[in-house]
Amino acid sequence: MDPRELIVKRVAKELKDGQVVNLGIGLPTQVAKHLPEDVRIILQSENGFVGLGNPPAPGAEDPDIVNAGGQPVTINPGGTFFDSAMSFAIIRGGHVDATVLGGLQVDEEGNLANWATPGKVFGMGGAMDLVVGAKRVIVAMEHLTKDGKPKIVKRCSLPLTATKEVDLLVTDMGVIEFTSDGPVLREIAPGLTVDDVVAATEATLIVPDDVVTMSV
Amino acid sequence: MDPRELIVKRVAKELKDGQVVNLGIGLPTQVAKHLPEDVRIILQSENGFVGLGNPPAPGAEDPDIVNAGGQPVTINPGGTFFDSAMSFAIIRGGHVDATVLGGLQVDEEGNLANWATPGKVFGMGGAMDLVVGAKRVIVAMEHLTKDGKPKIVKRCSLPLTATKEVDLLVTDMGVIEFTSDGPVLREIAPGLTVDDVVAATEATLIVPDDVVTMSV
Amino acid sequence: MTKLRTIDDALARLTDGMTIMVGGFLATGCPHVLVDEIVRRGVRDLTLIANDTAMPDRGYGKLFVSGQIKKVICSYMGLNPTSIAQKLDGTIEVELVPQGTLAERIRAAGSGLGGILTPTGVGTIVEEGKTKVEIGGRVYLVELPLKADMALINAAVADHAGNLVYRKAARNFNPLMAMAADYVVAQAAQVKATGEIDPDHVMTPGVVVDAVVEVS
Amino acid sequence: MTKLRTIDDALARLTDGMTIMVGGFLATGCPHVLVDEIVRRGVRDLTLIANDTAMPDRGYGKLFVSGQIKKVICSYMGLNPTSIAQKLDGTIEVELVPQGTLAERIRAAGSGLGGILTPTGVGTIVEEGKTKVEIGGRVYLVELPLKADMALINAAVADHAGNLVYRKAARNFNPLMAMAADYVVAQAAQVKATGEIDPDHVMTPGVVVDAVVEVS
Repeated sequence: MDPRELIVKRVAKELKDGQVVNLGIGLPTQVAKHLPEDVRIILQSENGFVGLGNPPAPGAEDPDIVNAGGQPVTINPGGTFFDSAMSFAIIRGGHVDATVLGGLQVDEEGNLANWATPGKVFGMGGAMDLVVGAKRVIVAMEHLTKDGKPKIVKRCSLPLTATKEVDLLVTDMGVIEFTSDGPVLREIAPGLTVDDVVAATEATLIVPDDVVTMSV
Repeated sequence: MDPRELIVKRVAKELKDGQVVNLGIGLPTQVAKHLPEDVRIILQSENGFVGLGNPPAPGAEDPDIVNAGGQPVTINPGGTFFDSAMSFAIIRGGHVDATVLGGLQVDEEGNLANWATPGKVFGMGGAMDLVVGAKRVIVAMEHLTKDGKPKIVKRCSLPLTATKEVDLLVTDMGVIEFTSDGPVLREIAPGLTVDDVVAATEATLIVPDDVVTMSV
Repeated sequence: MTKLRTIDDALARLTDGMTIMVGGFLATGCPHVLVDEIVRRGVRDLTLIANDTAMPDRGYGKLFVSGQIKKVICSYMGLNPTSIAQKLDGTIEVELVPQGTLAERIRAAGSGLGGILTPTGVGTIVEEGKTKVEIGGRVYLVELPLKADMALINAAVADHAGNLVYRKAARNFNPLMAMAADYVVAQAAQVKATGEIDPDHVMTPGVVVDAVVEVS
Repeated sequence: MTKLRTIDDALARLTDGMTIMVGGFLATGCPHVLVDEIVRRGVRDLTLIANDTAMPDRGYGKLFVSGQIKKVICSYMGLNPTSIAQKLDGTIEVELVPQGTLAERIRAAGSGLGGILTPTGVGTIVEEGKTKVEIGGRVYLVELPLKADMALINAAVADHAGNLVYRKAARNFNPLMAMAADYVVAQAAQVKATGEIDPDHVMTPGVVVDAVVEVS
């Protein structure tokens, strides 16, 4: 399985029927396509609505119905539009059950860096509010950088998005839950050993006896 | 002329065509009936709308269209309803040109007490926000208490509504403008002398040479 | 999936000692049917957050007559002599809040804000015990969020997804309170199929509403 | 009395060095006609408050290409390479604000609040230079109001009284900005007679709007 597909499918299993969810741009957006048949979630879009639907048929685009990345989408029955203050009241006020976001670095404390790299500080958009406000923060990212360096580090070196807010981290190598004791390795990708994952991780992982293989 | 009618008619002359105005319950409400023919104001009602209209014909009351005192009213064309946060955003945010309120005491500093008497502290409603937020605060009250005591005092003894916010005070004895130098007597009621008004006022009034007679 | 519930189901969570918010302004926009059911159930020691204490025979005003209130947080109690008598004899605890501040405190809770800075109340008894900050030469009070265990909301129209539309001046505190409680029950005079309300006309997104009760 | 103006009249007050707010989210909901007129007029040294810097050829994104911006306060500039290049070479000053904080800061200005307390940005570079307060064990940043000399708003429908209705996800920052500027100009695709918009459907009350420009 493509590593990114593994991530997306595994994250999809975390979402429960009826939940209000905000999916970040890019990889997280793909999660919506892989939900179990009996799970319907309500997507929140920080540009001002709930009930985000599928992309419209070609030619049926409405320029006033776009997602937070500016792509044409639709609104499902029961969805509603509102202004940006209401949108972030919903986000910051704890009315979003889960958010799924990409990451550049996650560290031992559950700190997340996902909006800026050195010399490229071009805006956090709604990410900081989402990570602080959503009831559950799920980070979906590849375990290593493109040149093989760890992204799960002792201490984030990149500008932070928020501190100690990550609840679950899903990568192409495993699933890590952030607890008050620290990051716990819960699952490993098919074909890998615990040692493989630990070796690819700079942060010190807590490894319980019952680590299982990721199933999607 | 009835003293209260004098007050109301004189206050009405302060309002300009097109202004957004909030009129307090009681005496101030009467101001709307005495506007010059060429002056149309937009009334704001703190329970949640602008464009407050006349009372409905008997039998035509809508229980969902009432003023801040709970009395049936109507809404004029161009009026709009909104929630309480928006209502006070309009008030506190400086979008109300003038408010006319009753008063129990006004003092030399322009402090106003109009919501509580000893042992009777039953709520300020929207008065504190109105006095702080409206661009111009006009107090409409009788010059003396029912037992002949001064209401324009050196220092308010009753619980304050706000500090240093009163711009103009219209009573049945005169018109007093609050300036950075202190309260200035601008007008006196027909038939009275400056000395009459000064004698009925505990606060020290600045009396310029050009005090005129109130005309309504 | 529908949020339509019987009134018994919708209020099953209500227990002694809870903090409840009830929409309305002198009972205009109050969820009368829900309040009558609270009276019938006889739960006690409630903390009521409402704009006012209404009138003894109307809406949430009845909860004073029935002796179910331990504490009230409101802006005005002048039209309910029962609530006044209970304040004076110490039966109920009263926290008086300027109306605009009340709206913002409720909104802050629903929006995940830690509080707001307002000029309202500075120099009055409202500032007692509160932190003051000076910004740009003006003094503000730090006012803290107000949230509730349950909010009781009056809508004109709802759908099965919980989306709400209010009518005219019956809107007032309802949309704010619908964001600021752990459990939100709305009574609605009309319940439509999901998707039948124009997404641009929804005033409270269904995602924050837990139960809708249809009333005739 | 009508607020309908020619575009020339409506923008006559715009001068070099002004701070302007422009509605939109990646240019969806941007008042395109008004922005094009700003480009044509060539006023310079503008401070722009907007959610983002859009794209070089769309909406307020054009103002970077035309070299009219001195400073931008926004949450995101990643899709406008011109704005990024101008940041990197120091041509423009940039203040990045988390999107939800941006919405609340604008709302605070329009609502007469001295600021708001938000958990967003704590522990990140956003907190630099800001007052932090701890309430109930949680840390918040004090974020200050953002206001403008002029706000440029995109409405779908307006009336002659200035009441505005927005369409779908084109609402975003428009209603917030319409409250937060000294002078508010709205472009509208459709202008109705005063009274033709249902008072319950108005999203921005006309009392805060100064000029309406009809665009085709």
